[in-house]
Amino acid sequence: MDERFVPYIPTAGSNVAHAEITTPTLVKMMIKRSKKPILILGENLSKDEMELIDKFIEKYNLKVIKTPEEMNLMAIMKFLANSNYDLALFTGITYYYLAQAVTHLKQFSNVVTVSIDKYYQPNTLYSFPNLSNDEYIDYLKKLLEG
Amino acid sequence: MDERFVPYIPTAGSNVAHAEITTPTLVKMMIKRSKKPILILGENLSKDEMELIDKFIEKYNLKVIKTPEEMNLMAIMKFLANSNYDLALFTGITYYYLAQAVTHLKQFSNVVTVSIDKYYQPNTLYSFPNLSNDEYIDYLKKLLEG
Amino acid sequence: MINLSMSYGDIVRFEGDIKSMTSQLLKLKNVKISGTIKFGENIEEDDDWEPMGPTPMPKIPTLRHWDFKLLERYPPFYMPICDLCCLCTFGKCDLSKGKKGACGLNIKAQQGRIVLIACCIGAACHTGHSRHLVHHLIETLGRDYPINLGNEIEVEAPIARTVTGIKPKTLGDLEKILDYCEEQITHLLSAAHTGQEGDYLDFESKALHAGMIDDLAREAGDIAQIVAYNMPKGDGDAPLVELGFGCIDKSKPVILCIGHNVVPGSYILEYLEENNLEDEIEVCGICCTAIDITRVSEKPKIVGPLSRQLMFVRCGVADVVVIDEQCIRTDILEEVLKTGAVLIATNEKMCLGLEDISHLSEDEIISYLIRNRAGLILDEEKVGKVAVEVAKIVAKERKDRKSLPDLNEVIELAKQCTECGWCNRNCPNAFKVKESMILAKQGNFEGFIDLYKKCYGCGRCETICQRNLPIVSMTTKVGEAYYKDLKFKIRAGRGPIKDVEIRSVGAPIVFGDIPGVVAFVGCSNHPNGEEEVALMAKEFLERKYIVVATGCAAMAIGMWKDKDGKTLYEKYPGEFRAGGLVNCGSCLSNCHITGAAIKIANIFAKVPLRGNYAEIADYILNKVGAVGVAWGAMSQKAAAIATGVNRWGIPVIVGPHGAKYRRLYLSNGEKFKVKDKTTGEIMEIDPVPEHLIVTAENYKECICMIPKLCMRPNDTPKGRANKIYHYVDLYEKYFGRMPPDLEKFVRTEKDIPFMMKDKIMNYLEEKGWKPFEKYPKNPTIL
Amino acid sequence: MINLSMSYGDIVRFEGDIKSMTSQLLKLKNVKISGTIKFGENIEEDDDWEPMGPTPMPKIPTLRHWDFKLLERYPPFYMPICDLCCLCTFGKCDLSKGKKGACGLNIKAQQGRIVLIACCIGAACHTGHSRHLVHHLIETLGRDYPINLGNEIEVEAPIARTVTGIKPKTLGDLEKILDYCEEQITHLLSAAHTGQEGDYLDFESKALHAGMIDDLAREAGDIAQIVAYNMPKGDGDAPLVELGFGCIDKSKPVILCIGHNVVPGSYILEYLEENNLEDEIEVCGICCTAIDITRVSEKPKIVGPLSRQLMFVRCGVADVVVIDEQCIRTDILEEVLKTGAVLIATNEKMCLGLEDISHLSEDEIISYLIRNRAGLILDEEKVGKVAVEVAKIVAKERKDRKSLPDLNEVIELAKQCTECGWCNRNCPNAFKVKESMILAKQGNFEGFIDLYKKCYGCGRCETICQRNLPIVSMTTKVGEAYYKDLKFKIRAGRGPIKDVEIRSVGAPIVFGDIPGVVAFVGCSNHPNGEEEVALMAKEFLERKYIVVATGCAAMAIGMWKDKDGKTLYEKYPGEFRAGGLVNCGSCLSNCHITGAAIKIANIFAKVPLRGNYAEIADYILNKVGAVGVAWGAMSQKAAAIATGVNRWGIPVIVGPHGAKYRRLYLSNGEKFKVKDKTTGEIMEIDPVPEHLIVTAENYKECICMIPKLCMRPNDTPKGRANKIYHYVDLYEKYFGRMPPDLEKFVRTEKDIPFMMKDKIMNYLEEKGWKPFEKYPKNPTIL
Repeated sequence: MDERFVPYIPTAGSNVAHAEITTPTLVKMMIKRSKKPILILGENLSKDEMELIDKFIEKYNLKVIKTPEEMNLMAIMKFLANSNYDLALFTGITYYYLAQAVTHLKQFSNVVTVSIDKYYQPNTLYSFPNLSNDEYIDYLKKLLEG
Repeated sequence: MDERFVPYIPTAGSNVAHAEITTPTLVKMMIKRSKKPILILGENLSKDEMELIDKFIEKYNLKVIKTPEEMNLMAIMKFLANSNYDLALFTGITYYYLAQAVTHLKQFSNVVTVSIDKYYQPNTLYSFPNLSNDEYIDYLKKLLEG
Repeated sequence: MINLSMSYGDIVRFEGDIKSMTSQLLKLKNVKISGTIKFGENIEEDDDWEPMGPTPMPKIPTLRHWDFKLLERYPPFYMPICDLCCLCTFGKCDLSKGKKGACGLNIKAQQGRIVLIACCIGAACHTGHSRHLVHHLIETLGRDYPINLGNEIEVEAPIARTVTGIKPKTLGDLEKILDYCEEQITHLLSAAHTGQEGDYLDFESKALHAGMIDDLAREAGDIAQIVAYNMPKGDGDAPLVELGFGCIDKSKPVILCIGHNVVPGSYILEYLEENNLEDEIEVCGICCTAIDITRVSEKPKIVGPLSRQLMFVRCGVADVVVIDEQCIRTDILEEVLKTGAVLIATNEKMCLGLEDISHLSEDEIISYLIRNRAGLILDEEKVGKVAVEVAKIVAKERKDRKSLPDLNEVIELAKQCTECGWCNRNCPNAFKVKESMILAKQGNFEGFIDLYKKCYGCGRCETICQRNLPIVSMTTKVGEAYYKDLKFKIRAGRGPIKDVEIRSVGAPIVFGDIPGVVAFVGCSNHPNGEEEVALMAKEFLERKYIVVATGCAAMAIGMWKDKDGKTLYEKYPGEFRAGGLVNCGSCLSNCHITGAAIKIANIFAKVPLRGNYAEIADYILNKVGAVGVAWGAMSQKAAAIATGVNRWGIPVIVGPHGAKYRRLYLSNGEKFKVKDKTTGEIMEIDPVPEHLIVTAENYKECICMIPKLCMRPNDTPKGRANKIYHYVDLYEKYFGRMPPDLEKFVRTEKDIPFMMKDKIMNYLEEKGWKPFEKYPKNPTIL
Repeated sequence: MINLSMSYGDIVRFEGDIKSMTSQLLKLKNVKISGTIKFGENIEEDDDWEPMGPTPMPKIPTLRHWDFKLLERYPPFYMPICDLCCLCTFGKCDLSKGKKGACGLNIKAQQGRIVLIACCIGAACHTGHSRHLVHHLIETLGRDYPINLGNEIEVEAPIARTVTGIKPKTLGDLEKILDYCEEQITHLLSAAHTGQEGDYLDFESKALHAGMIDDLAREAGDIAQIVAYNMPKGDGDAPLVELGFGCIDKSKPVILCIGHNVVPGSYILEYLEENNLEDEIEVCGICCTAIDITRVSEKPKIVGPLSRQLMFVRCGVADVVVIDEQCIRTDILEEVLKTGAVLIATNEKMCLGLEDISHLSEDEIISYLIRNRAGLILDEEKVGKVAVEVAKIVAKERKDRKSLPDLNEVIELAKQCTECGWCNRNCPNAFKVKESMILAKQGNFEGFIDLYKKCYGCGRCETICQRNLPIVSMTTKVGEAYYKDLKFKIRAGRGPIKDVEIRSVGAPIVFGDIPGVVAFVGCSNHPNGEEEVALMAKEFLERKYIVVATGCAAMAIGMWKDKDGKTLYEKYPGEFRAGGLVNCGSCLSNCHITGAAIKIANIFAKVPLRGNYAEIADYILNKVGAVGVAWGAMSQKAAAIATGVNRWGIPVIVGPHGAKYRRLYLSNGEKFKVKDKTTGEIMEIDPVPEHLIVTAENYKECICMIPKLCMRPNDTPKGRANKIYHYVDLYEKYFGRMPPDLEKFVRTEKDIPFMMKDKIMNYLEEKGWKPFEKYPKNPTIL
């Protein structure tokens, strides 16, 4: 199997159902179709990545919650499960920590969850594959295209 | 994901590593390359299927153990793990029972295990995908070609 | 002040003042006594019923040497159900293909660990159950209430005597046994903690210890309930009681008891008797509670094994469902409420989020239940009146209530099916649900008729159905409509085997003249319906094996009739003798099966019991041709029971789903080594019994394996020939051929049954068979 | 015959003949007495130290009402680590997205069930450990050995008093407590069996009960070892002992003790003392055994927390490794043998497949070990001489033995790396192992230097390496070469908090003038090295919080030095007061932290303890501003400890890996409801403490969460202002901004710290904050 589609930490998946691989193009479509999207933004992005994400937020006028600065990630999950956000994007969060946290939404909500981080995240519904640093920058740029 | 590549009983897999999908052509190549192949043959094939399998056995002059008639499946696994058979094919065995039994070889041997049954078997190293009855007959015929 | 704390085997110092003393009957007030009592072996004058053996109250390492002997011959065979370990936050760790976890553990040790945890849960279950029984019975009958199983049962507690060295005389004595069980379970469970035990063989030794504790705890519980409720005490003529969906009288208010604990049900029976309501109210049960209430009274009826639980609840026949503990569907509340019935939970182990209404008066509880339809009553005495009175009220309310769709509705429902096929794929047995649906669309119920027979009602087809079709209800309805004769008989659980029975079968068993003792035990979750177990029992009854049964397996045996409409219980006597069909009782009563094996060693062969575990187990392994069959074994309790049975040296066969227990004990099928006790010589013998625990893929395989696993090194040539006769005959019957490994089990020509001489000799020649030059007179592995 | 069996709270009938009686001091022989003693409350004359409260020896349902109050406010938040349940052979069942399993269970209940099993394993671990200690100490010191913690500690066992109603006076009394623990664990574990409990809230209530049992068992064990080994009894000036790799004198024979049980280590110390060998042999320890042997004597040294276990063993410094129980690498045998050292296993819980040589004489054992390099000695008394004498011999043999590669070899090894990157991916923290390898190929060790600091040595990188590179050894070598100053100090575990300390801090804690008590506990498996915990402790010491520590966290706090080369233990006093740094001891000693909270309720506020759990817990929840931080919590024990702490009403923060426990207790952060005890009025209050157990992603988040979780409804305005001050100040320090939820915690303007008035008022205005009109004087949720 292509290692890029195996969870970055291979044991991180919740066993039966793993995220479908997605692309910047598809993500843009999902945002456009979404009634109420949100980005959950962690601290672990590089400066370059952060700049691109900032532009992405601006471009799509995304509601953002920074974690942990603005809210504890688990509290965010609890909040989202009971909210009417229909699309939640994630990046910059400690990999294994998000893997565990997002299982809450996977089991107990209908929020469409998408990891736009550089590691394949099995427990969202959609995820980018494992990417190198350069590939990731490239993906982020593609998010800004069009 | 294509349902044909999901374990027939979806919980049957041992979590991290599931069988690669294989084809009659590839199986024939594996047999040819194998120094000492063996077929473990269960009771659950239809008459048509059995006829084709008999021809297949004959064609490749395969060593066969019928289970349970000739040997208990678990005893077979124990035997194979300590044998010099390098390729073990399986068909006609109760699906979930083989799924569980063959994890022994998966973890404790280097035998290359291949399910040539009509259901995708996650715990062998290779397996046919989930097939309809007709497709299966077709696959078996292909095993006899060439 | 009096300050006494005692645990068995300790020296106790005590002090106190005696300030008043009246006659011989002391009323103690401000007692002050000072002195020392050696508590333990010497506490009781008549405690010298037998000198103490080497291992009373064994701790974890005490019998490790015995376990290692077993495990050397029958090494654990692992089928890891998951590549991962997810037990601590170091992980999840991938242990596949030789990788170690973050704590250093490998996948073999991890499997042993999971088995240990399962056995601990099982042992905890039985210990908790027995503790509850003993506690309750001491509260009502007093700590001194005597344990007396009658004149015909002198060895009242073979397991307790062998394991703990205690001969329990009162209910209070059982507490000491349970204290010991709880301490051992705690230590064993502890060993499963991250960073404790690291070796798979030691995990297995601990699992075997947990299994033994489980056996001991069951004995304490069953003895307690036998003496307290005056259940049959080894009575081979215990009454035949009614069994099956068909025998429930739906015209009366119906109370259904589910679970394993006899206490609430017994209060219901008591209330009915006291109020002359026995003929007004129908009391029935599912699972072991059903068996145990019919040991208390012949009146209640047994609906069936746990596999019929969901179907029967869906029928809506019950007006009140009383649940206690173990093997109850965890969605029972939701299911019962859907039928309009009332649910009463009665046990701390299963509270289901319900409000605890124990403190209310019975009348308040009744009106609470009528309003709220469910509640938790932990004071079981109140359950008697409450269940009955609520049933009367609810039965009226529910008079015209229908729970199942009618047959036309089944067709309409089937028409909604999208034929996605996920019902088949989510079925543990991959049954053809979709195909049954397709037929039903045309009004053809054949698929569902077949399903009804085979299905064990887990409901996984329903939970995955995109259309939320009530597949189990549809199946139940079809079953109700097409199986009209669901009325059977089962012999009420008779409890222990009598000493006199042991005396008369001891020699023929030990020498092999009785070809074996086959015990059908455990749950009924086997893939092809109850009938399979009944047919297996029939096969061995006809061959004059001793057939023993407990729990849901005992019910399954009753759920088949011959052409005369008779069940096996009606056809075969209930005594422990060749061709006898012995229903010992509930799962707790499994202790009497190992108990019988122990008693053969003790009563027939005079091997001392007391604190003498290894010698007894060694005797059983080598000389007592018994095998357990847990065809539908499902739970952690079954894992504990089987592992406990294994430690005594008795092999077990489990059904195909048993593979999911992850571990078997398989020999390599080559020659075994034993010592001849008489000469001290180590010698090679035939590999019997071949495995300690093994799965069979199907009914045929299981039937053919039974005679083989009944063989023992101690068989006389005549005995072995008898066993081989059945092995060959059954193989020919079910596979149309000679057993492919027969040569291993024929030691010399004398082992060949006369009737089959030529056939077998031809076969043996083909195989290049050579006879053993000698075999041991008195085989032992110690 | 005398036949007494008693368990606490029962009515006991007893009978017997008195055949001889001599003077007031009775020598009993053939006693026959008959009568009834009410055993329990009335058994001891001076047992009226306090009237019995409502819930002595609570059973599973007894405190359910309290649990349900907690769970209503802090509902379980589940993160299912797996979609499946694989606990019985019905399964595996897919429970994802609302599907039910074959037994009817849903995924929420399954998570609760797994948490319950984890808590049972944890509680069993501590109960088994304490049972072993108490059993051993009773054997050596007698059942009557008094429990006396000195004049300054009158409330010797606050947990036992509150939970069981027992005031333990002797070691024998502790047995009654442990009997109770074992019985409860058995019932609780039983409830996790297939087909028992079915409701997630009831699973959680049971987990909370298991946690409470865990707390109680730890108290029994720690009290036993404190009195038996004369460990410090609440001594704020307990000695400073040496800590760190750097303080082990490699020139001497080295004995390394790993685990949690002080008994074998204490025999080693005793043998050394008796034979004047204390300066000849180096004794050191890892994990709680290390802490506990330094409570027995100042001589031994603490190597470090469990996260340094593999690295230190790989160093090869130890000549003999003595393991006891818990938190030991399960591959320790293999690892020790690789270094040429000898392994001695001493506990039934970890036998590692080794031969049991306990029955041999000490000299025979010594020669066995020299030949075989490893063995199991269950007679701990023999371990003293054996370990020392073997160490002397082995140290000579091993003189020039090298275990680690040298730096050049590290480079050569690195060159073999294929850069596949799977080391990074199999690392639980995804550390940059590959990148460190790449640097090392060029002789640049910066990557490994960084790794050494952060890595907790699980070895998962090694196990997946295709080239079998000994990555942990390479890391260890680089660490050894580049960190020269690994010598620290830690204050020896002082045990309980003194009553007098409680008296002086009671009011300031309850009113909020001391801004909080922060307890750093549990394992050290946090993703960024020991330093993080030390820096957190420092932050709160400087702010005059009371900082308490135990176990590996207490060590981690010692493993940081300021610019003067001083550890926090050298800089801050060991008393339980504002700005004090209190090392209570090992993981067992966690009981003294909850104990302190209980004593505040009792000694300061005069809330009665005895059998009065819910009222005490309610007091703590509402009035005692304490928070536990288990930053590297790893095990089932940690799960049990945290859950036990939660039941007392104390919130806990766990590190990011703690998410793998699968369950948190999170409020929704909205206003809470309480009752004012004084007026009976139900009113809305600020949501404090906000969560009962919550993860933090990193160090910064944890630091900012601590002051928030120290807030309590009972805070006076001054107290709350003080807490808010730290909350705001820390948020600004670590995130450069105001806390985004501050408005929730400012009840009225009086809660605003004077120094921050303008800033906070501006912020509050922006948020549209409105003050509470009133808040309760005496808040309660009961």
